[in-house]
Amino acid sequence: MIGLNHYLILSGLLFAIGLVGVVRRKNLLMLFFATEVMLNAANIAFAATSHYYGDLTGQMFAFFIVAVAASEVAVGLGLLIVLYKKHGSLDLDGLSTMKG
Amino acid sequence: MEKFVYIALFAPLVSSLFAALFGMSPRKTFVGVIASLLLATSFLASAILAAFVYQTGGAIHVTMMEWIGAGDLMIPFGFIVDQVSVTMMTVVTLVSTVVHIYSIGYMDHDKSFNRFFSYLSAFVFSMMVLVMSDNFAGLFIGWEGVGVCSWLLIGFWYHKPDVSPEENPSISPSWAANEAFIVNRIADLGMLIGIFILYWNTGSLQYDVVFAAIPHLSHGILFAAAIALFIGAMGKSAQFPLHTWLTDAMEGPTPVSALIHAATMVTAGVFLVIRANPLYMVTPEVSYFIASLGTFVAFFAASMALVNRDLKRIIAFSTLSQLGYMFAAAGLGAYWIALFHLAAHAFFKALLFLGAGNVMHAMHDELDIFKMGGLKKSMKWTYIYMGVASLALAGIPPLAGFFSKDAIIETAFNEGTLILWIILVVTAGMTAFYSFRQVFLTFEGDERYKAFGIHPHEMYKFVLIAMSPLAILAVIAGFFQGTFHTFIIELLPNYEMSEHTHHYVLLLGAIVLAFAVGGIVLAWVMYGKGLKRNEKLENSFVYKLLKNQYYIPQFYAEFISKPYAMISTMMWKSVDMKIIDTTVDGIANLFYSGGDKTRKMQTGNLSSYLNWMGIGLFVLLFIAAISTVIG
Amino acid sequence: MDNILSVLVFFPAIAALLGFVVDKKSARVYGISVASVELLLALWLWMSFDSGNAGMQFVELVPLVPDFGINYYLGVDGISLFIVVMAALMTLLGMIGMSIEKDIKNMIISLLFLEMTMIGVFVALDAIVFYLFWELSLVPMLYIIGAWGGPLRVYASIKFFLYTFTGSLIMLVGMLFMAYLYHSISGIWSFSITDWYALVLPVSYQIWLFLAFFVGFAIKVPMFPFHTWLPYAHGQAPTIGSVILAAVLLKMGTYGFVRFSLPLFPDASVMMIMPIAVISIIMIIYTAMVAYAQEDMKQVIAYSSVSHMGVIVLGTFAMNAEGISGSIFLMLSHGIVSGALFMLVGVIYDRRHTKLMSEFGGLASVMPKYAVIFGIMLMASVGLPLTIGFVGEFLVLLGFYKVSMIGTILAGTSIIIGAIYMLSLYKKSFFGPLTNKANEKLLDLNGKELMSLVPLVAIVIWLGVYPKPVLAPIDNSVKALLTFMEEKAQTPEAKERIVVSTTMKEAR
Amino acid sequence: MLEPISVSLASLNLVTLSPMLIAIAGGLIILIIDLIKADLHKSLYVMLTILILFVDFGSVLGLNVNERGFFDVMLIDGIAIVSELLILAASILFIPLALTSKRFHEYSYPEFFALFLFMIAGFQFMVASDNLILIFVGIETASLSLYTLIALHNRNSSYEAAVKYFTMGAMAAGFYTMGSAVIYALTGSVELYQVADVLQNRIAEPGVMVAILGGSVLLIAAFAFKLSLFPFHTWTPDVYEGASAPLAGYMSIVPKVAAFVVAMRIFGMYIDLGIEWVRIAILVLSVLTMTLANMMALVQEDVKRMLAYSSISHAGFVMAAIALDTTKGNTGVFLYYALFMFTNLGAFTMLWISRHKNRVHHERYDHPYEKFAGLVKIMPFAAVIMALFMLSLAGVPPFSVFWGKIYIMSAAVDAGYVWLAIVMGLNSAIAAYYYLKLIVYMFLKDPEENDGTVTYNMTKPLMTIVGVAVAATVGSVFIMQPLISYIFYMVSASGY
Amino acid sequence: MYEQIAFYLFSVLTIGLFLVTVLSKNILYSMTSLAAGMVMISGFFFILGADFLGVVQLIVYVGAVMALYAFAMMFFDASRDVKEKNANGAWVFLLGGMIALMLVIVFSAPIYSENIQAIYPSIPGATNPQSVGLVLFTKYLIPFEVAAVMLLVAMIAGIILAGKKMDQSLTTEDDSVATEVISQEDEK
Repeated sequence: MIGLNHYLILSGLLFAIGLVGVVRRKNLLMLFFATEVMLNAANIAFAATSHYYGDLTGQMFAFFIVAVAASEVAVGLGLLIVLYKKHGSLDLDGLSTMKG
Repeated sequence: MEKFVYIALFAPLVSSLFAALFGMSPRKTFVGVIASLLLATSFLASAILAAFVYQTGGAIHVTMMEWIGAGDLMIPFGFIVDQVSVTMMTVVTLVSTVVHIYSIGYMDHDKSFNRFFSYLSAFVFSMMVLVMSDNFAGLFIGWEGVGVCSWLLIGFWYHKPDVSPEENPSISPSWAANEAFIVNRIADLGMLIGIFILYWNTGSLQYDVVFAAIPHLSHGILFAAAIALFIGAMGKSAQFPLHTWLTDAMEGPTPVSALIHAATMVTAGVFLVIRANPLYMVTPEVSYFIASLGTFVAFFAASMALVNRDLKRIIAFSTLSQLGYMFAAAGLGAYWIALFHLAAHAFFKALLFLGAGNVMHAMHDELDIFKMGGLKKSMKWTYIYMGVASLALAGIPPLAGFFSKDAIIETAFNEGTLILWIILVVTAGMTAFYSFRQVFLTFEGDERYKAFGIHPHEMYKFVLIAMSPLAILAVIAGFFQGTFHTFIIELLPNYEMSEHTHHYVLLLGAIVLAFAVGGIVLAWVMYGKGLKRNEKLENSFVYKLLKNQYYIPQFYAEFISKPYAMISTMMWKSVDMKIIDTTVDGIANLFYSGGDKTRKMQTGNLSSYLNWMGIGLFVLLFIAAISTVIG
Repeated sequence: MDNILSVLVFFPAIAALLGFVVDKKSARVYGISVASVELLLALWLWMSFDSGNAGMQFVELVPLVPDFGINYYLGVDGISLFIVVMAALMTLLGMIGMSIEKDIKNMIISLLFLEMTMIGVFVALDAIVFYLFWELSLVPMLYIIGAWGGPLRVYASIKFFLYTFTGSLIMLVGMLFMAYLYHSISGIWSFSITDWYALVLPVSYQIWLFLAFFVGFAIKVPMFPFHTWLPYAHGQAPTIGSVILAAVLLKMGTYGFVRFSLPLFPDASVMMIMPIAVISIIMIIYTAMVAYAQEDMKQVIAYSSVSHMGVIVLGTFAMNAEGISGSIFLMLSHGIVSGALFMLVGVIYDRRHTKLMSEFGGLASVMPKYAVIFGIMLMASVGLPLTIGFVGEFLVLLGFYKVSMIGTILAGTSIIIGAIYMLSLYKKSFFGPLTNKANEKLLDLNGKELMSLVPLVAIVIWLGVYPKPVLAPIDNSVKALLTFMEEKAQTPEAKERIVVSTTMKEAR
Repeated sequence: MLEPISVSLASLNLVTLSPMLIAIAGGLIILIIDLIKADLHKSLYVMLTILILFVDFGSVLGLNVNERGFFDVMLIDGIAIVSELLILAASILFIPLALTSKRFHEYSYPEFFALFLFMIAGFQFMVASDNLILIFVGIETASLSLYTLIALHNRNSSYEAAVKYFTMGAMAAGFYTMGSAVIYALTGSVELYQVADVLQNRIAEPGVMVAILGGSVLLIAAFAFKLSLFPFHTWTPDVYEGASAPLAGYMSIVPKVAAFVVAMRIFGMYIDLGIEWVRIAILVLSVLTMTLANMMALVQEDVKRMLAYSSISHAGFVMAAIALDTTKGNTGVFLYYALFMFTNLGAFTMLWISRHKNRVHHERYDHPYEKFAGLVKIMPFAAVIMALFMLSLAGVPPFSVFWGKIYIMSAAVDAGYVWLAIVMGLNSAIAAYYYLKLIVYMFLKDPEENDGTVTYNMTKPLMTIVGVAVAATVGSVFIMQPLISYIFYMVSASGY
Repeated sequence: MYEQIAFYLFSVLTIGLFLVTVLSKNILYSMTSLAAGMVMISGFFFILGADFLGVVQLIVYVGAVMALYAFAMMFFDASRDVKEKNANGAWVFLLGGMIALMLVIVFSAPIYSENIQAIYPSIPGATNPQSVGLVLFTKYLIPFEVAAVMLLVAMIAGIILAGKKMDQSLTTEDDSVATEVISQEDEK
């Protein structure tokens, strides 16, 4: 039988994948993809828990996470656009004028 | 009578303050005159007090006001005029008065004439406080006061530069002044400790209370107190090993040497032992130590005087030596004899110094007796004064020194301390020798000074007249021995020679006299006809040893002064700046450089920031996992 | 006037605020007037002080933060009274003698603020108020050292600030813990020292608390080995800064010992006698030797301050009225003498812009008045009887003798080595021939300088000859303090060590 | 089929929503005004915002303590009220900084003010709930607004700041959701009071602890980001540097207060459950944060960046109080921020006043230390005021931060963490150095050859704000008693 | 059995697709695989009976978000391979692997408990969207509304940030006019 733990472990693995992406990516757009992965990993955990407990709260949370993800994309892309206009690139290595 | 006490005490202070008013103005003779008059007033008051005490046999005890009161301690400004203090007062004021008058002449050409009188009178005031105080703290006031005045006066010609010790063993007046002050401070610490011991065991510092409590104290405490106080006395009276400052103190003007470093201040130590006689009576081992040390110093100093060429230093050594005699007497319990010698010595030694001052004045401050000779022609009176003083010093009857010194030597015999007696007798011979070596080299023989183009002249008349009381006293003081004896033993314990000694008294006297005369004769033989230098003798080890004062000043310089300076510098440069301060700054720099290092994590690169977050998460998760496994 | 303490504390502060308005050229006169009024107020306080009363007088208590036990609580007793007077006096004299022309207005304002904090520290009876003034005093001093100091002034001022600040933060933790203990025992929050006095603490707590307070005080004093900020601070500070620093600010530390450590932790204090005595003795001898090695006149006096502060600390821990009264008196005398000495060094620095002794020599012939006053202060510094320096030093050593004879002998060497460095300073600078051409034309003290120095000379002699008006109220309060400590002490050792004077015993 | 559900309006307790609704409505009003008439001056919007915030403030004051509303999603307890008041007060004080004499890009957008109000609403939701969902949505609303506000400053460094903040925020959001997922999986609930009940029962179950701690770690990481605890703090200096001074100052107070309330709710729950690990972890993080941030602040060359590090350090300081989990500690959190607010307001306002449009003194920094060199000679009053704020930040009595410091240190001592109090004290000493550095520049150095350096942006409103800050900083001792008693009452009423 | 097959199938696919998202050098591949992964995740939602959520996932992610990304990609002209300088690639994978390991440990704990009562259970007889709707519009109405505000914020943010006005900084423009206005106000 597939238990809750299966789903949670899957969720954990996806989260780690997302994390690797976030940590590794230098292109900001692709970095944002990775954050989506992380949020979706949590979604799976919520949906699974919701299923196993027969409780709807998890689905609610997942629902809001989707909403948040969508909003973040909007703002994030807005930021990327201004940035791109100024820098002409999305490489985050270029974003290191402030340090120390 | 109280008002005489205050007059005697404060007249010198008034004199000092008066002179101080003109301290920065050019020389004004009236300053010296008024100071001398005030001193004379003080002397008169002291004399009146002496007469009063002599007649009534009682003491005058006044308490002026409270000084320090803290906890259970209560120190007043209290003064007591009893047999001992009145003797001291009279001697001090008399010699002071003479020296003041003398100074008017001696300091004639000095531009700091007024300042000199201010210091000199201040010294007399301090000395009066010292002798008159009715408690140890008051004694200490005077004790330190005379120390400061001595510092001021030794360093009076502060503008002289430092020279090498080969050129002048005292280096410079200011150096000598500092040396005197610091060496005295070492002894003062001992004295302070003694005071503390007495306070914590008797609850008071008043002489009467303390002495009354002595029978109730354990021997150990008394022993410690006696030793501690004697250490104080050693400093002021320049006993070995704290003696080096006294000869260096000769850098001061000669009247100063006469007053402070011969007649009065240096005898303070003896005075202290006499004052604290109830304490020393019950600590015989300390007393014996005092006597032995005194005897040793008498000999030790006399030996150094034998070869010295410096007019004043010879007298200084002789002072040291005579102080040794006094301590020997006091240590042996003959307090009144010690006091008697103290007084007699004050007269003839002051006279001797003042005479030396005349010579210096005539010789334009030349002190080397090898460069003098034949001065008797131009300085007849001085020759007479110095001759008389030297005779007294050598103990030739019927002069004062004979009576007092002979009594001391007799005491040594009487106590059965034969070794001390022998040394003292030998020393008496040496004393006679070096005194007359000096006198002959100065006044007899060929006129060596001519080679240096000096034209000596006699001192002013009034100065010579002013010196006469001392000369007279040097001659006649001895005759008052009996009177003094009856007067003083009202207060001090009596000391009589035993029958046994009485038996030999003439023999003993004769031996001493023989030594003294022998010394004089030897001096005449060697130096009466002029200076004959003996190369062989001068190159011998003993001669050099004596000439270099047993190398003690060099020893102090090499093993105390220099290491002290070196360690001080090391402590500053290595310990304070390097170790302690560097540690402090190091801690601060640790944070600062830590900041420099940690700021590197702030690369400005978003990727590394995200890395840090990942690492943070991992570490926290890892620790959480580990701690669940453990816990 | 029951609220004279508040007036004393805030008068200079308000005057400082108003001082911003005063024109630059008139600033000095303004400052001197304010300081004079402040001194008069302080003298009035002294006059209206009841010497017979050993307890706190002119007490003012206004709750500030009742929920946290912080009150505006002032009071003065014999121990603090004279330090307050001295603070007012030294500020005034320092201002009179000041030769600074640059930014004089800022200087005056800083000084007035400093005066507020100094007086505040000594009259505060609430730990937080005490701490407040304690910390606040650093700020104007930082500015004074940093703005008018020598070449290393910034380093010196920051070092001064940070060092003291660090120590006092540890002390603050101690205070908070004390308040916590008070709260857990009584259920009330209170930071008032008099409340804390009532608290009998277990010995183990006492030791830790003692140490916490010790860090704060020891750095301020400054005790060996925390002293290295002081030579820098003095070396770089302008004359006025050194005067105030030496005369008053250092006394905060030793005052803290008397006000806090002894009565709050009697058992711990007794247990700590020996360690502190060892530190003090090291401090006395070591810094005196270091002082001898100095080449700069001011550094000699700076290190000598440390050495003298060692004597003061030693006296505080003598645990008898003689020692403690002596140490408080020595605080006053050291304040006056070292203040005067710093002023004197300032005088020559103004003329020659150097403090190196090798530059001088023979000054006594060109500047006789200067030499005389310097000499008097020197003698007071080495503790000559009939000067102010002797009374305190004598009493301290006398008091400490009761604790340890060896210790007293070692500490007593201060009278020897003190004489060594002071006399060698005097010899190097004032004696000898006038070799340096630059010194030949030096002017003697001018009227301004005399006006600031002569009163100090007068005090040095007056209190040396007749210390009673000052010593008696101090002694009175100290005796009460000791009696209180003895009653509060728990360990038999402490009961034995703390000496209650016979008058107090009879009163009981 | 489904039955219709009838809910009585009274049971919803809609009044609990009023503060947020006011802010949201205010934001909408501003948007509408902009639609109706363009090109209105920013001062109108500033004043409107202030008025709306005042109304909001009033409505918060009118709330009753310990009420729940709207199916228990809303939780108006003492700390919610106190923190909302703090948030609103800080907002009211910071928004007038828009009224500079020079024009700055962001204030030309009416949307700026709308977003500002939405952000406040977001923070208010965040603090007024113990439902992880609402907290999450509140956080994101506020954060998204904040990112935009930062970027609106419109220069390269502010984009960089916004992007950095945004990206790391997204990652932190991932942590938060994952942490919530763990909690949900463990307890079947996302409401903290139910979570606490269930965890209480499950805590003894074998093997479950690793999950509990794992969940707590994810949440700690998420809030460590918000509160800028080491090593999640890296965004802070860059964002402060990139953002305008008013916003940087604002960020050092308001988001922190909101996050502290949530942290107090979540971690307080863990600690109350007896999970000491969480307490230790937080303590270690906060000590590291204090110390390392202080050390890094020592070596900064720019005052604003230094203040950024200093605010990290202050946050670490306060976080330690949360770990104590005592009423006094929690009171201390609010007290500290209430007092810190004024000082920081003043300090950042002074920076803002001295802000040039272009970087005059340094190619990278707006406020290098050199800019303030010799300020006392040019403008003694400004120098004294700035010094006052620096001293306050350093914890010199009697200025405001000192009182917060001793209160928290006292709380640490009371809770038996004397070592913590000592660490706090020593850190204050380290911190004093970099605050002093500015004082040293202002008072002890000679001015550079640049005239008009300091009052570039000065206007009366800004002076007023500075005046308020000075008054509150200096006179803080007189407001201590009401503050302490009010906050203590509120905190203990909510059971923290 | 059926469920198991579905779970493992979807798991492998999701993990694979997301790995491509994270590792691919081509932004297009990356985005496409992300979209596909989202579809797979909605598959999970359907398996788990969260039909509504599954649909939302499809609409929002695959529909809206991906469209946004696609537009953005066009804007950024990112069809070519992205050059990324990964200096410490191994370290990243190590870190990711360790975190994965830790999370696996955490999630392997016996998290599921029989005792937990569902607080908002599905209503018997109602479909999933109906149940969801019921909870969403009662209990979670407030978050829902806040989410609306959030979306509004996001919209405004997106509009202003991408707007033309951001191209030119008003700050650096000459602002003598603005200065005048303010100074007049101040004088009043």
